[in-house]
Amino acid sequence: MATESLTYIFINAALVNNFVLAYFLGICPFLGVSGKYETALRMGGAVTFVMLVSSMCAYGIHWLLLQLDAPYLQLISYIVVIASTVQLVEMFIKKFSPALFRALGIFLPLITTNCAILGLALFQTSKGYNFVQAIFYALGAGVGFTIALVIMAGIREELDLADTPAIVRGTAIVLMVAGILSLTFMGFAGLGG
Amino acid sequence: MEATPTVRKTFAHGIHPPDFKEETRSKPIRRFPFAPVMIVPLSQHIGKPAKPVVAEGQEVERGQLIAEPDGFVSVAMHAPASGIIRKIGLAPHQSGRMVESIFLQPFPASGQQVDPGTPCEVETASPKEIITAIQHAGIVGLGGAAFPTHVKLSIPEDKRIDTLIINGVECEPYLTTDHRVMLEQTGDIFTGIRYVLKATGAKRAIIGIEANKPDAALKLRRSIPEEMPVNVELVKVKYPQGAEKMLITALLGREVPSGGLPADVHVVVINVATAAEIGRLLPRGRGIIERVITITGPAISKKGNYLIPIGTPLRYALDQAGLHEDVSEVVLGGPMMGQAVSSLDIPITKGTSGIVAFTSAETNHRPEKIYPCIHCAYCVDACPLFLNPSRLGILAKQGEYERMAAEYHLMDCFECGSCSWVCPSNIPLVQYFRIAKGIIREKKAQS
Amino acid sequence: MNTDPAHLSTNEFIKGLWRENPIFVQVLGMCPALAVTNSVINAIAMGLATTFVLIMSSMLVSSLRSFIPRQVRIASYILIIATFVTVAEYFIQAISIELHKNLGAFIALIVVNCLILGRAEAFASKNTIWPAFLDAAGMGLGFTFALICLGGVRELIGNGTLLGYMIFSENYQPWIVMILPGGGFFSLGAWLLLFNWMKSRKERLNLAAENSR
Amino acid sequence: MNHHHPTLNPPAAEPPSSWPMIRALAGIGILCSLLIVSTWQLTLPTITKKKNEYLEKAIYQVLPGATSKKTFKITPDGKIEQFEGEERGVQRVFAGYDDQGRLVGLAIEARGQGFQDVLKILYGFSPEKQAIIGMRVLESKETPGLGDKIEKDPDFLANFKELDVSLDENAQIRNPIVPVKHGTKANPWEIDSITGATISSKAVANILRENTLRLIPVVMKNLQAFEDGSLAGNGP
Amino acid sequence: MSLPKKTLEIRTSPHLKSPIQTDTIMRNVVYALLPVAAFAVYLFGLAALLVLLVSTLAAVLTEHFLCILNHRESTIGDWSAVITGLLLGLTLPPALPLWMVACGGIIAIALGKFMFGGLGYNSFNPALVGRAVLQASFPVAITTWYPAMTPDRFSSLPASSLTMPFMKPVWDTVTTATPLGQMKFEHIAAETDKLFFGMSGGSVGETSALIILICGAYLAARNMLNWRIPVTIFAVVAGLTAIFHGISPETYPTPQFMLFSGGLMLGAVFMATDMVASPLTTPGVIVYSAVIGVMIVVIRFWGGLPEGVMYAILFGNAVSPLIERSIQPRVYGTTSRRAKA
Repeated sequence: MATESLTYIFINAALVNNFVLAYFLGICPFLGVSGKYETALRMGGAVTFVMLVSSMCAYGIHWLLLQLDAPYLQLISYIVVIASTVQLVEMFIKKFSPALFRALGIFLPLITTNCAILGLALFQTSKGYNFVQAIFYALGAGVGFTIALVIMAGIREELDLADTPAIVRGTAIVLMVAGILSLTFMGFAGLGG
Repeated sequence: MEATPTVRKTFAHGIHPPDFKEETRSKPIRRFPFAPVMIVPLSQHIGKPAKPVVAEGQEVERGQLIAEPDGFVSVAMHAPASGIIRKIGLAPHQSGRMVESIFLQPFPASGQQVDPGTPCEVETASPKEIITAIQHAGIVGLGGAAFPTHVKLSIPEDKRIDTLIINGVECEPYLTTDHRVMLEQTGDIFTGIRYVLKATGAKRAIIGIEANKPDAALKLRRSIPEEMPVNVELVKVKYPQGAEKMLITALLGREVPSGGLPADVHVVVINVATAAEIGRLLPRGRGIIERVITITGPAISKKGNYLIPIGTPLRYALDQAGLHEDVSEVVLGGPMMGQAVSSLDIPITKGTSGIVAFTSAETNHRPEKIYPCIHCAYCVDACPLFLNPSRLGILAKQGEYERMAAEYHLMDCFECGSCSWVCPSNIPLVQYFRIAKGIIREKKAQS
Repeated sequence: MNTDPAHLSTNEFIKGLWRENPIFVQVLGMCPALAVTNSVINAIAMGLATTFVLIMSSMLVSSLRSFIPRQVRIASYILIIATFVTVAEYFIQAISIELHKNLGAFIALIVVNCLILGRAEAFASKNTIWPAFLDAAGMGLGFTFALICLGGVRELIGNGTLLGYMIFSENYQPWIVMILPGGGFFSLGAWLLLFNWMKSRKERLNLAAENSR
Repeated sequence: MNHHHPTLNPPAAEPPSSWPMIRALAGIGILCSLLIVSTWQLTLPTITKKKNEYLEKAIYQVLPGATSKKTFKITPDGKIEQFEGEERGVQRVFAGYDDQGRLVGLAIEARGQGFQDVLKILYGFSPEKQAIIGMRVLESKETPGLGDKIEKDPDFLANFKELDVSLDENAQIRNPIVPVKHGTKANPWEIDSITGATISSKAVANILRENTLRLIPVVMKNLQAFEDGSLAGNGP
Repeated sequence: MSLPKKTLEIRTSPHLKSPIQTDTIMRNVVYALLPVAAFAVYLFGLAALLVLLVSTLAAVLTEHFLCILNHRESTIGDWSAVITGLLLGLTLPPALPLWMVACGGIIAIALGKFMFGGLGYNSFNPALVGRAVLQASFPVAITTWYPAMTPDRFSSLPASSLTMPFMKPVWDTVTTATPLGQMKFEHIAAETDKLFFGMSGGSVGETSALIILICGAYLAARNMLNWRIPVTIFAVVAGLTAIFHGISPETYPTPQFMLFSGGLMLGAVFMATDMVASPLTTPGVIVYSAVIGVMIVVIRFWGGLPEGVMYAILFGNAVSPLIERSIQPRVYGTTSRRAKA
């Protein structure tokens, strides 16, 4: 059983070991959806939400697999459950909040292949978090993802107006900025203990 | 001198450029001789050009109506001198385009007498009559914008005016015309105010004067006719204090809504020289034929304030004032918002408040190199409308005109030039904004 | 145009190595490219594991392509990929616990590597087994190659070694930043810069050649 | 950005018949399960063996002289029980025995917060010397080249050759372990930290202090259980 | 009638221009940094002088060559590269091997500035980017402090300064701890007056609060530095520290100590105020500075590192566009802060 406090888990997942900037999880949406602030914010919200839901599901599956003594099914069941969760969430939102669906709609399918979600499920299992801890972990990871995404979007909106040299335009400069951000987030090391 | 307490009234932001007024502020207004040929453009105001009522070859008296207003937003024109109409045709204009103008050749011995017209008495005339009289006197805003004054004074039914502000700020560097008008045409100003108060129904008038003209303020204060609800208020020396919106905020603490008019906050603002002109012309039933202009700048040897007949070619005026050989730039109006001219063959119009001529010594010294915006925020701290010129400039450079208007209130900018003046990177912000506004207006017109 | 089948198959293979390199050109599968490239050995292991999964799942997808209805194809692909990833994971664990520890969860995360699903969807589902194999092998090796490029730079500068062998002197002062996350971003960024530069140079040369023609 | 996500667009509107779908998914499901289970069966023995070797290597490293081991767990109420395998949330203690089957010492797992993330270490405790006689980092994400010195720095590892954790008359630790500035170690219970990796080395010290304060008294009280473990002859 | 002989210039209004130019501002920042640098040289001798020279030279040359490489006009004339170089030098420990200093200068300009499009577009303070990369690369070298006021500081160099590239530096036996390090790891607080006048170990230029404040005041008086940034940072740091010190004087240092120790003075006065990387509007600037202040306190009190000014400012730079976009000035004549026509 992991004994970390909930604050520690949250801060660690959000800042110290930021999913994007320290674990490189969710790089695809980080590169792809960080062009505009509004989109980034929505994507962050969608990911956080799905993270929460799939973290709970993963907790349940893990428990079930322990009962069945079938650890080898972990990966395959996680991915299947995450994919179906995303589908369900999509249908659910579509039905109950069309406005939210319009805001998040196009991002939801993309989240299936977002490695941050699967990574979260795998990490939470290997860290042995209990249910509440897992929820805080998911929340921290989601918030951290959103922070990174939104900061990047802010900087990229500025860069769009900048006089950047031709060869750095595109992914190259985003990666360089991500590198600087990653160094910046190193300042959070040791927090929350 | 009256003890003036610390002047506090002002607006937020703004800049403090050097004023260069020292050389002309004590020069009394002097009259100018007639030029050999005068060119009276039919469009000296914002709005529709006037319609000529004279024919080529016709002789006219000084002050005689030569063109009448064509529609509501249009004003009359009067002959600046007695002479003969040589031609009605295209002539170069300040705007850079050729515009329909009346060419008048004054008689060699043309006198200064002016044809008397039908007076408009302030006591008997109705507000409507006053406004029509102002239109037919050809009066426009003499501060530089040349907006027909009668249009400004025609308050819509649903608006109520409580205060008339007389703008005697004259915040543009170099210019001292309003200063001299306040000192020398004090009586006319009060007469004019009386007309305007009646025309607009305002209960009181405030004359706003920048604190660097204490003599004018004193003179005006002492000359307030008895029982006239007029106040003279000093405002801080700061550019662009003379902008309508800024003056209203400084004096009354009201903010004209974005996209709105002073009437929306129950105010009408007219320039002090315009008021003087109304006060001088209406009781005599005359039209506007001359105006006070400061001719100054390093390239002028006889700097001063001159009463110049409208239609006098710039070249003639500058020649009279002693133009330096090495002149490199001539600006009509003040140096902050005025316009540089490419040709000296254009005539002086009703809107010309000053002529500033620079020699190449100054223009060569002006910084040319444009650095990238360093986000110093000088422009943000300067913009009297609290716009974000830095951001607007960056967007303009990328051609994001729609965003400029939609997100950053581009259309509110009145091009006071404060941002360009302070910009340490010499970014021609105002020019960018002018272009952007033009493009947006065009797009709007198309759709 | 050369329509010789042999040439075509070579083309399927070669394109992934360079012209359509998954990382440097298509910018796919960035997570593992950044996460496990702090040493060459990790990069190779990750690259080969991915290649294995890519080849196996591509071949399976290709052979089952008429059996899988369109509606459930993505779900089927994910199932297949996840299976081979699990297989790969157990094999790696059996080979070396240390290596498995170093790669951590990133082995499992091969499942969500867009490259694999992308190839299954874009190529394997539309081609027969042999081209699908060539395509997967080319892409996989291209991916491995890119990972080695990254890992090489990062290990060399960040640790002074290559595959664990000291390259510089004992006294080399390593740039630790290169094996930190930040260094991952920087080195991938730098490689992309290099590719951009080569691309723009080529375009310039082509343009010059066309103009002189 | 040329960034292609696999297209997840809905297929063209054709009347879906569910049988082929079910057939396909079921078929693939069966195929996949077969593949996974057979791999699992194939690799499990090797993996278990390797894992065990890995753990044993660590245990023998922190308990020099030990050649066989036995796993125990400490229950939350302070009881010692024999235990095999791995379970979450269990405080494992490995007893190491020499060739003659005598208890060399106990290898105890400890974890706590490091600089970047949770640190997991294994330390060897000798009941005879009432001291820590070895330490090994099992899991760490400390900064490479800096924090990871706690795994490599010989001066630092020398701290754990004989680190005093002796008990006083109340069967509590007399001098809790404390980290001190590099080069100022004066007492056997102090840990000389690493210059440039102060934080990580202090984290190790803190984890050890916290863990020893809690467990050493328990372990010492139940020493017999561990010694008996060897007599029972249930080798490695 | 006299005719002007040449054609008239037609420029758009305004036809007057304030005399302050970008290079004027930059040059004045350099002037303001010179006393700080001079005092650093007085404290640390030749070593500091070389660090400053090398970092400045590296920054300026990198800027020059990158411009040439990119077929642009060289921009070293705007003095901004000099500032970056000087600032970087001032944040480094005096005995840092000079080749590392040079690398820092190159990285600062290439990665921190040129990549973003040069002056005016750098999202982060370039000097701090250089320093952050150095810190992450050579964590030991960059936290090995050399004592101030050694008697032979003008006649000899620390052994590490001239280490060759690719070699491990040989450190002098006399190294020292920074007041912040002592506070964090040993709970020893240095005396405030010593900190204030700068007679303690630390980076080249992060020592004398007094001189930094005077130089900052000069710039602020000339309106070339937004005084609100340092003042807000000081207020936030002092305020938070006072609260925590009040609650537990044992654990937390005094506000004075926090203000005058480490890189806070240099960072708050010269780095956080980087015009390009900070917001434009006054409310934005206040939020930005508060973020930096809070983060300094958080890192120093609860983080793993003794000093967090660099990270705090970089973080502030990173969120600056977000602050900027959410806090736009209220436009005259409108009630909404954000314009949506």
